[in-house]
Amino acid sequence: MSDEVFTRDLCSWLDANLPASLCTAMPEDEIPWGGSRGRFPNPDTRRWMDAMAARGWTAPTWPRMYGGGGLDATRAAILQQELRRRGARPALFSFGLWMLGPVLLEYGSEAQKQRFLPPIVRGEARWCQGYSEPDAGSDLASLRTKAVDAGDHWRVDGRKIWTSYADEADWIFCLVRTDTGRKHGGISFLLIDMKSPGISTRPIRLISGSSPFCETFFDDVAVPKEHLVGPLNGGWEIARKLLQYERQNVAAAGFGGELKRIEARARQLFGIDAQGRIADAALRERIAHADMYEYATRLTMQRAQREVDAGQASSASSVVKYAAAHANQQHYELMIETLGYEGLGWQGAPYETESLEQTRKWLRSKGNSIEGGTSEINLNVIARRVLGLPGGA
Amino acid sequence: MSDEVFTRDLCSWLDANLPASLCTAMPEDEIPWGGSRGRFPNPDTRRWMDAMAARGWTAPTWPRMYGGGGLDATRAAILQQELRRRGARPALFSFGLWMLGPVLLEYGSEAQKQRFLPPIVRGEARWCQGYSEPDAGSDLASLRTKAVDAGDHWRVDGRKIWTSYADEADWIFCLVRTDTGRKHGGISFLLIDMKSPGISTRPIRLISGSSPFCETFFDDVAVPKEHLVGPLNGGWEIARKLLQYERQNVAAAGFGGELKRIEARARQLFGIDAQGRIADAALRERIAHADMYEYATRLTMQRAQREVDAGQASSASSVVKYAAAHANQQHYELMIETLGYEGLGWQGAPYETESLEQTRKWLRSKGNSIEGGTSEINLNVIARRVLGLPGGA
Amino acid sequence: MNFELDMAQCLLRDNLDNFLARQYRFEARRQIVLGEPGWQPTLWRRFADELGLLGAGLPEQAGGSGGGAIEHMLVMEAFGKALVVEPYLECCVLAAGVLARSPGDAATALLARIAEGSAIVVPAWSEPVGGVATQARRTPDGWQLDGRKAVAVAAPWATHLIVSAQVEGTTGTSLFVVPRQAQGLALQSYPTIDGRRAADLECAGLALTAEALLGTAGASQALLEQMLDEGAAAVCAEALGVMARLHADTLAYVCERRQFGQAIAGFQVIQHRLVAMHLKIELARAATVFASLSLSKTARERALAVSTAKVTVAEACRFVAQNAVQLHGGMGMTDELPLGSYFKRATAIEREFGDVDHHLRRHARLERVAA
Amino acid sequence: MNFELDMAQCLLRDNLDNFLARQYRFEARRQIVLGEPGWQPTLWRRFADELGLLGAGLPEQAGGSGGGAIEHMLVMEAFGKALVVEPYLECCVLAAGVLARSPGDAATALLARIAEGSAIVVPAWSEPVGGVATQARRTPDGWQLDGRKAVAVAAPWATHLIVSAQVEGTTGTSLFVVPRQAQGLALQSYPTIDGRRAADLECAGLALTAEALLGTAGASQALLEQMLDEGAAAVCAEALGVMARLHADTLAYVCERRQFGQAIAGFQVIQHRLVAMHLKIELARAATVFASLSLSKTARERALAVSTAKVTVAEACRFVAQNAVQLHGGMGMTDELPLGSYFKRATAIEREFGDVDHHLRRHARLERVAA
Repeated sequence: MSDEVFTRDLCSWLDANLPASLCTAMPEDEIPWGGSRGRFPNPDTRRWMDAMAARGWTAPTWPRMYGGGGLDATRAAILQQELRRRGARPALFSFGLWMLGPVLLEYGSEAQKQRFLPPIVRGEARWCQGYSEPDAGSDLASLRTKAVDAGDHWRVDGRKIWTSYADEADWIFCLVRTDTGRKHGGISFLLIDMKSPGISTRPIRLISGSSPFCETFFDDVAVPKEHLVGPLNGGWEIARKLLQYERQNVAAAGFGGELKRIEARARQLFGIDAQGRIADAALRERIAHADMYEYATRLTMQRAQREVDAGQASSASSVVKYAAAHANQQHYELMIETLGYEGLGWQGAPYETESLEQTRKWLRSKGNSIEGGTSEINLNVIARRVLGLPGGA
Repeated sequence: MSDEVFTRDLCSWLDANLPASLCTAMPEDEIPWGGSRGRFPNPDTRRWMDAMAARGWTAPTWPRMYGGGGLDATRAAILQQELRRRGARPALFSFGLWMLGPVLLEYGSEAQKQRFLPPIVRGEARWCQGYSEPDAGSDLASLRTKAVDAGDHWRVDGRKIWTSYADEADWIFCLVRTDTGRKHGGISFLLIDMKSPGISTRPIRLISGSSPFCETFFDDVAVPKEHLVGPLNGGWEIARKLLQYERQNVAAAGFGGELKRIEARARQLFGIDAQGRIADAALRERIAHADMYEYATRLTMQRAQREVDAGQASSASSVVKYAAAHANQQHYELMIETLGYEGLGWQGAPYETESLEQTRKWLRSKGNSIEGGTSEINLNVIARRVLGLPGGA
Repeated sequence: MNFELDMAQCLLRDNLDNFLARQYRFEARRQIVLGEPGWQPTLWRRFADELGLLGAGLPEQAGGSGGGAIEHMLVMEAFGKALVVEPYLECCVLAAGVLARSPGDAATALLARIAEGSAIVVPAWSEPVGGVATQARRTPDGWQLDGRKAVAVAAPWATHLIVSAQVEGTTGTSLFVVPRQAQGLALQSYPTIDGRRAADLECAGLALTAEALLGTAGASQALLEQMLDEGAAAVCAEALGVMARLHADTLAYVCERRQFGQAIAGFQVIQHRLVAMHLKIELARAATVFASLSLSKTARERALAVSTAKVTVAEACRFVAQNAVQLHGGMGMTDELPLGSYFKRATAIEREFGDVDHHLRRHARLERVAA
Repeated sequence: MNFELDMAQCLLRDNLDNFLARQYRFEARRQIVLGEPGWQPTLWRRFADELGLLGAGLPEQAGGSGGGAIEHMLVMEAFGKALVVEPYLECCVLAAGVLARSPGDAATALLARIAEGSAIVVPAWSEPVGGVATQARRTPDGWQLDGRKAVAVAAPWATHLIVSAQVEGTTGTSLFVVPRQAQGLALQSYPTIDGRRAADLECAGLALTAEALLGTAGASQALLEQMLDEGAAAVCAEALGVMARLHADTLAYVCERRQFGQAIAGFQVIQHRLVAMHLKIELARAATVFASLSLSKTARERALAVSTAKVTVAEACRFVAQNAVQLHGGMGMTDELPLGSYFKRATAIEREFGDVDHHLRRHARLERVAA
């Protein structure tokens, strides 16, 4: 089958299977997270996920034997392009898809791949990530949640923090300590069923209000031996790969792009001048400035992506996380400024729902320079890896 | 004699002795540096210096036995106030007066005070300071210019840098190494006649053009034993006191205060709006901003001064050097911005002399955050001394 | 600027700090703020009775101690440190300031009730679209007010409101004292981002007696502007307390938090950040003291000093609050520490009584040049 | 944005870098810049003959290699790295760009002379008070120009100038080619802050032939604007070279400079500063490449991309240059290192072809919103 034929078939399949209601902006509560507790307020969301999953196109490049689409890079790009052209919502949001899958494909045993990958592709199993601990944040490798060899199973005890959606997830992939004698060399990568006795979660409230973050507690949790991924005490290498992946992910997610809204509000709040521009010259120029910064950041992202795609090491990619956090925070500072009195509200009338939401997003954006590696740690990393400066902390 | 009588006498003395030509702004080339090579383009400058020196009022609070004015704090303040009221220029500019004098009064022997203080008061001896070395800047205590005991004299070898006006000075006060076995505890404070054989100076050119800075070379220079101030190897304590003094000095000198000029230029360059304000709103607000920052810095200086005057330890004084450097740099950034094309010139027509001077002052201001302790070192010091954080570098 | 606290002022500050340290612990405060009515009326009476606080800045003929701007500054800084939500600012600084400058026995009597803690008077001056669109019409019995006011902080707790309006046939601003229970006055109350309570007001055929008018109709614009400058200076002082706490908490956290085998306070970048926060607080303090001392000068001098303080403080608030969160890492983002509440108050202060742009613009308009 | 250099472009860049590394050492350059004429005409011929550089971005019919914006970008970056003062920007980018878009044999012939290195053509567009006050009057023999031009960089070295003027009876801008030796043209030459040479021009009864006019009278405003955008993009590329050198020198210095018993490169604050410089350079690079690729798009797209680049680059220049000086400590303030000259060039670029305010304002006027 030629690429042309593939494209033609794809188009007619999309015409038949992509519901019109999913070619619109995606509200928060219709994100297709899947999982055993998946919620689909719009039944089309479910239909679309199932249809895509049936073809393996929720994971287009994964091998067909694990439920994936088995597409090469060209066809995956065609698929992307056609979906984008139609403004289709993603069929599935999933940490399993973005993070665990690539790890299993590289480090997992054949049995693990066969067992865990297909439910991810189909959106049946929802995964969360158990990395940070209260005393192991920037210094992740000092983690202490321990897995002790109990003969035919592991016994896990400890506490993870910042486990997004742990209260919704079916499974968790975890870094655990299997050797207390060595720091980086005593960490293993373990898959744990969230239904296991001894696991509990507690949601974390942020300054911006409720959040998907949880604390997750492991109290004498039994985990089958075969759920260890990669070699015993070989978890740190996997973790590093995954963290890198997370950094890019965090950088790209929720980054700017609402300047139009800010401009509209600014016109409303400050009025317009004779040329129809925002009357407040200083604010107008600050918006232009933020726009330029976002744009330059976006161009740098693209450059990094191009270099990564071309198989080169990209020094630009290390810039992206930092710059994107900064751009997003600056963005919401402008937003809150244009909200005026509306930005003082916390809940309820007379405040507009949208204003309240923007205010909370502004507060939430303060976390951008903390999550997925603080900006300070990120600068340390760039100093060492890109500039080759001597290591300190 | 009551303070009232003192004031009355002072006023009639000033009426008789303060030349009218010295109640105007002081051009650079009329600064009364004194010394054996002193230049007085305006003979009134010389007359004024001599008249003030004869009364000891160039050093109002120093004891009369060393040529000073012997005034108490109240009368010194009255003198200051009357001078300021008349807009009188300072009678004498002198590192001897500002820096060495206080050191000698505290640490000098009786013989040293009698020999060195009176010529300072009279403006006969001009002093310069020999502290930094090419490899001892921020880490001053690593200095290597050494003074070796040669029986009846010291033999000094080494190199000092940033010795302002070394090529004009009669004497230099120096930090020298007298013990190579200990770092801070191997430094002594030595007075050296600049006419001694073996001393040479080389002026340093800055990015802003010529400068008063020199490198000063000591090649087997003989220094009499009695020119050591304080105990052998006890120079670091003296140096620290002096550095603290220098920091305050540097902070207060040449700090801002020309915003009126910037505003005038901005009006010229960008025109004015219907209300007579600078037409460029963003620039207008930046000027207001700089003005506020300068003002807050000035208020902090005053507060620090008040606390110091009241004999309290002031945490505000440590802020002053940093903030003043920042304010001054920001000030010249605005200045250069309002110069427009005029700011591109380097020398000669068609550029206005004043524009060229401002351009060079702007370049020179880049040194504000370096000289007298870099801003980075200054922040280290505040971290330790004010916030009590653990020492690193 | 010459400034020394006298003995009474030192006593006031120390007593208040001690009282709040014992009586206004953060966890108790959190519960009160989340519940109803969202403040402690009994504590308010103790402020009056035990500490003589409510009259500290009020004239003696109204039962106050004859203090002024410095007393307000001391109280507000202490309130900032303890994150007190009780309406000293709105009642004892803003409303009391207006009443003290208004002629007539009614004003003096109300002032006395403020000092003794029996009246909570709160101003309502801002409107949804800016300017003063609220209209006052003369009636045979006095006045009738119609219009809307937005974000009157502490209004839900008030016994009286001071409402700005435009009197029919005049161009300037007028101020009216409105009893909370007056017919025709409706409040829509809500919590603000920093855990306070505010209300939007609707006056519809609100009938008032003739004495409700403060001063002369149409002649209160200058009074209102002075009130706003006093408010700005007061929140600047409050910010000093808020920032001191943010800085102290952060300093303590980095000394305790260990990563990579050492307290993170040992990292130079973190040390310099804490120093930068400290520097901004010092500048903010100098500018705030000067603004407080300038409140009794000419309108122009007052405005320049207050705008300088408000901008310096607002920028310090932003920098200090954001870096306090940043240096706390993930913990800084949670709602579990006092930090989050201080952060929100700091960012609210940034905007209250005119944001940076507003004060830069006013300052640029007045065009003072540093002497 | 899709961007890969082709083989010829890589070759051009590498050859030029090698050539400059050998033939344009900093100490020799310093002497040349301080002396007369302040540049190396013989080197210019070698640029043409040995490297084919001068025609790299010119059309083939004029003897060029048919390149364009990318070639200009590569040359300018290399020139920035070596701090070349020779007038590639003024002659081969600005003037050549205008000539290439102008009809007529005279323009093509002059272009060919640029490519072979025998003509140095330099534009003079700015005037002491802004706008175009220089007047062009038709005469029986052609044109007469009267007026003044300010800060025409490289004009002292030019064989021809391209002068903007207003033709009597038209409202738009017109451009004229003026031979350097023309009667009635007087130059006042001087060095600029960054070691280049510029001149103010006075045209007094300057007589030109009819062919001196480029294109149609009054119709060259768009051409001039395109030229200015091309100039802005070119100095952005130059800035990338300048900043790369400032960063590299600073990195080397902090690794070598020892204080407190260690290389100062070990201090975290210094490391983070170097990283911050690097980050700004990366953003500047992305924005500059995009601006170069946008030069052939619509005037609006071009303007948005160029303004974004110029602002991003100018801010990077300021931050990188100032911190390069700061991290060099006292040595950074002396005129003894190449650093000082790079610093000055960086700050000049900040202002050339419109400063940050100018481009922010233009961008805000066009009001693109990031897609």
